[in-house]
Amino acid sequence: MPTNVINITKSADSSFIGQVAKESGQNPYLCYQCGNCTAGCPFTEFFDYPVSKIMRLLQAGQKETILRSRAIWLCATCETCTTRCPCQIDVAQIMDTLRVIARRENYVSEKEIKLFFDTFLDSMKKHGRVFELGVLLKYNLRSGKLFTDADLGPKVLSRGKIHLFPTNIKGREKVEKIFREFERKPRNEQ
Amino acid sequence: MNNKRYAYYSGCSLESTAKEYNDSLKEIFKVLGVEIEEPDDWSCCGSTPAHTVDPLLACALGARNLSLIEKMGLETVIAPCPSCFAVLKRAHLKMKKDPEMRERINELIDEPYNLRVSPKSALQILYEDIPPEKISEMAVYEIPELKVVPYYGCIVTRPKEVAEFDDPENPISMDRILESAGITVLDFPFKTECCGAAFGVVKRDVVNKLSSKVLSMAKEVGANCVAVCCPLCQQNLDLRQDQINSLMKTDFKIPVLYFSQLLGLVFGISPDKLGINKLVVSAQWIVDSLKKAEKRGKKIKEEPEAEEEQ
Amino acid sequence: MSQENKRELKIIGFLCNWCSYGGADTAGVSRFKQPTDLRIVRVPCSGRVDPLFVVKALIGGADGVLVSGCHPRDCHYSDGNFYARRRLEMLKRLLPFLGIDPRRFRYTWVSASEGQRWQRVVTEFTKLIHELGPLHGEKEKAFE
Amino acid sequence: MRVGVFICHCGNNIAGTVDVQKVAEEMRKIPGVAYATTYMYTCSEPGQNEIIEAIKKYNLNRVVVAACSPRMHELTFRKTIEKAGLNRYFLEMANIREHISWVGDDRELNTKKAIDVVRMAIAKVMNNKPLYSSSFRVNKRVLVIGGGVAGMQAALDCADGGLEVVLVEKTQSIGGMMARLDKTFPTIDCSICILGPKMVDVAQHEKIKLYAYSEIEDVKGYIGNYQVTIRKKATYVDWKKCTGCGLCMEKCPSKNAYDYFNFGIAPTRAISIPFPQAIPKKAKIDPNYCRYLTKGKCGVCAKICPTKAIDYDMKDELVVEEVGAIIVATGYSLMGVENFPEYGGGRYADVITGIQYERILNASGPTAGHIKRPSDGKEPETVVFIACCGSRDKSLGIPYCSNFCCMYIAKQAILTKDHLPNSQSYVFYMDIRAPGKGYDEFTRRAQEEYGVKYIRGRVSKIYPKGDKLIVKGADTLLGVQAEVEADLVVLANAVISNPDAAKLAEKLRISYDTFGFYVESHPKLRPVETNTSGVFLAGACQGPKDIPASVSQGSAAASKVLSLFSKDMLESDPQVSYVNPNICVGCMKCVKTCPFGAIKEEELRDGRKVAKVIETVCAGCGICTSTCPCGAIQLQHFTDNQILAEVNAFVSGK
Repeated sequence: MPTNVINITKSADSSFIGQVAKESGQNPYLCYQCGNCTAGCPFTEFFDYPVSKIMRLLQAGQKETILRSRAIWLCATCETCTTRCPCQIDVAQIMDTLRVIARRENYVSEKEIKLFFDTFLDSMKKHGRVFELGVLLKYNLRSGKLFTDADLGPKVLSRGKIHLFPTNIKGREKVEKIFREFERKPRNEQ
Repeated sequence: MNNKRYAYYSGCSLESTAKEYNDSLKEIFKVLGVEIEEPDDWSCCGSTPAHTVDPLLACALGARNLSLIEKMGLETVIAPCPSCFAVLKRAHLKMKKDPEMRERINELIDEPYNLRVSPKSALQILYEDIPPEKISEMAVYEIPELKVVPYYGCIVTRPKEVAEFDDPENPISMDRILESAGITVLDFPFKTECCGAAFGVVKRDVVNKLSSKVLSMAKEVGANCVAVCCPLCQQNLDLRQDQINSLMKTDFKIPVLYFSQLLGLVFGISPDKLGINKLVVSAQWIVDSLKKAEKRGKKIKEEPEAEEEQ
Repeated sequence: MSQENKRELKIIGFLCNWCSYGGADTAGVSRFKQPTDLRIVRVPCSGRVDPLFVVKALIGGADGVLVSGCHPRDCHYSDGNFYARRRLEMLKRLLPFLGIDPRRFRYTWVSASEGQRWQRVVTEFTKLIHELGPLHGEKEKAFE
Repeated sequence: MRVGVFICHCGNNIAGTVDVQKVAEEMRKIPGVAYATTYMYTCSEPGQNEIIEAIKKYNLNRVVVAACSPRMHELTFRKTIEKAGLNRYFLEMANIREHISWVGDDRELNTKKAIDVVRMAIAKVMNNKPLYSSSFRVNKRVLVIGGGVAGMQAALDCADGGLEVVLVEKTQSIGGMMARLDKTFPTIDCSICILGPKMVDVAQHEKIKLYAYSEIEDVKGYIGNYQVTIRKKATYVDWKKCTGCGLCMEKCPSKNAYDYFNFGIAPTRAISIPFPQAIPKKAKIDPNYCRYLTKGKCGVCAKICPTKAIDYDMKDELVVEEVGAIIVATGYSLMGVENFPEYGGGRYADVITGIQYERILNASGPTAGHIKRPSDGKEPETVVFIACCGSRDKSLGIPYCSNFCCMYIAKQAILTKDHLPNSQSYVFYMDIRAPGKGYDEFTRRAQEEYGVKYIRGRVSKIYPKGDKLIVKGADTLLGVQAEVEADLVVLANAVISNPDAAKLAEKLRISYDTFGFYVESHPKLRPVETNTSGVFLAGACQGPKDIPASVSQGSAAASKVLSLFSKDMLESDPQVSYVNPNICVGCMKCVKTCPFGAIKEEELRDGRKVAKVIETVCAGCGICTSTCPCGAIQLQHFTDNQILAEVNAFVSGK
């Protein structure tokens, strides 16, 4: 939480509010801060800003604070907030949009989550489908946390729950083509 | 109804970590006469990661598969994995709502998608297309000791604009399906609480903590088994149950089965075909306590004496 | 505003006193801006609107005619707007025989509280009439 | 023809975007216009005098005032020209404010539009004829629909004012919602103690005729002369014989009937008297639960009734009452818990609604005033109140505030502490809305003196854990989740209109809003009148209201009726249809189409049959006029000529 004074007039970024509204198709001004999203959100206890505060920060145009927050990355899109919002705001959609913008503008406070997502997508780009073991190993390498979930290894392998080799689909270059369309967007960490 | 053919989009998880979901579903579909056909050369739906990069990308990845299915000439596709289901359904709805979006996406994918497919979850098919009598008729075994809590997870029924099925707050489809198979289902307040979803690898502690809430509530209401319909939920509750126990200092030993596995068991399908052995927390006792169901009639409890008649 | 958009067309509206006229007032009180082409005639009930008025207006020099009354079932005179609907439906089918594009005539329901709806109706209808252009000789249309 | 045109600046409201001088100039060019001027505020006294002077000075015989909407000031200016000796129907208004200056910014275009509109008004006024209203007798009886506190107040005030009152109550007893309440805010005085005497007054007043358990079937007629058909629903008990001894209720074996009075918090008997103070205190059988009426056997009540009042064969009965005015006071309903699945949607016995809690608190309620929770009869230690359940919730289609929940929650929390000193109450709220006299102080007392803990945030979910209910909400001021382990949860569920509100409105020909609440004719200046003269509103049927507001409206509506009835004769509006017998061919199409049956067939001396309008019945809609194939029947002041004159003035104008 910032303890310093927020100079609303100076720091309010109205173009940011507009951008989020446009990309998410939601009107942030509908929110009247009832707190239902925060109340229902399973991740509130792990967030740096609870969802309702994110909504408030959005109304106040506090771009920096929002895009630097960890909350937008920890949201798992469980849709509880969206389901219970009395103002019919698709809050999960807004969180998603904020994540997309943060990625695009190189604010990533939860590098590991992003890294995992990237690894996942790389795998499917490569094979057309996701090669779970590959994803796990590559993520461990990239993140330097070599033994993440190592304890699970035996469990899954002994039960033949996981393939040792990727399945490559015929149309994988088509899938790759889809990805290439989005490559143009900056994806590198700051 | 029975001779209706469905497309079947298994998705990546059901090919590996959730193999038992895949197998058991196909088994019970056989029994219930649900004919399925898998699209050739389907690709991954992109799941959560895709829409954190770009909603358009997520939509395109979904649309590619939808167009494959459309070519098969089948109007309904079963997507057992809620995550796949959500992606496919969202893609379908978005393209339906926004013709301009449809344009852009159809440019991206090889074959255009013309909105002729309706994606449904496995639950929805069993709940809406299969008469409950059919299910009870096929349930030739019973498991008296079994007390199940149905755990639906987040996105099978949420948000209701996308799922267009069951109640987002208190879904009952899985309850009813299992009940009609003569399985005892307990009222479960945490049917739709989140287990931590895709963060298993990255934020293990978060996921373990959230999943433990679900398990302890299951224990609270006196359940000895959790029924699920989502690979991620199953992973987080079953595969990670030891992690949970060591982190939260608990001693859960609750088998977490796919609802299709439970159905399979009472249908009398062999446990191996249902991949019971693939479960991390053993469900052997359930298998052992299977017994032939004599006259199911006894099960239907007769009207309680109206207390006014005293 | 350029001279071009200042060229107005002649649109006349028959509004029932209880609902639509009030709706137009509400729009005014709430300052919902509208195009200026429309001139309003107040009638007690949309049921008072004789199809003849519409025809005479269109033949006499109007480019569009709008009739607006209470919502069905909410008529101050219980079912006046049903009579209106029936008659005006017939009229719509009739206009082509007079060589008039039926889109130049429209009837709608706006309640006294629906200022916003009234703004929308006026704006859309005026836009439509401008798309269809003048029904009569050009000369009399141009804004002096 | 000497027309005077008076164009109002309305300060800057009109003159700001309309060149009023130019309009005046243009008008002077029109043949027949003898005088045209502008004035700062035409409706002001000097402004009106200006018109009177001008009429005399330039001996004008027609007047056009171009100003605001005629719905605003037509009557004002009609009176003005009358003062100057002109017939009031020689006035026309041109609406150049609401329809022009306020909705367009372009001065040039606005001015052009104003010129047209005033020209149209001039064209019409030149075709106006003098009209004279005839007068008719008023039936000085009033119908009050709804026996809640608003309706009772209206009925009593009218009756005390000497009027005969017909009071129709849908349920078995008068008293409405207030009769169910335990105490009332902010004074904590006993609800039934202050309402009971009023109910008795209603029962004993010789001028009030009460129809309980009855509904409005049909309404015919017009202000001053209504014929109202009332359906007396079958009670299966002859109320002339029933003494209200209650013996039947004790002996009735069917003990699981739904208790409407207690909102189902506890079951009642199939035959019952809703509450001790009920008026009339008569028993009624619920046919859905009565064994005799459902299964054909039993008949216990018939056997034990000392006065043999039971009548299983009773049928509904229709009666007609004639009245001159109607006061609608039908009150409100409450949103059902099934709309809150996240709060259990009715699956948890200990999640109840505010009105149900009132019954639990109430000494005459099912728990005799002891706070026991429904599930196991335990005394709750922790009680949670949740505000805005459904209210201000767009996702449930209720954007409005229910007006009095904040107050009754504070009251119930205070009473809980009084009943159970060891209890702790929590209130989840979004805003505390307590604008009334002594209201905010009251909500403060709840917190300062009674230690009620207010938590600012909504509740997302309620679920059972052991014999507790976990209330999972948020404290938005702290920005954290807030959980309370409750024994009892009370939902302040939204106030909604009655399910049959629209049906009644259509019978009365009054309008209702999208939520089913009745619409007053002016939100500020005519709050208890409707656009249908002779029909008035009181209480929550017009929108959520608390007791003081409802009572004031009851009195207000009554005073409206009393002043209406202060004259023996009413002036009829002369803007009615008139048949020219020389043109009428007697096809009688008009007779069929008239919604009011105001046209009858009449035989002339020469034996010709023609249509004739009953002036007092005609409501002036003009449907007949546009139906008549030969233009024989004309709605005066809106004749074909007058309307076409307006049309031509515009379309043929340059």
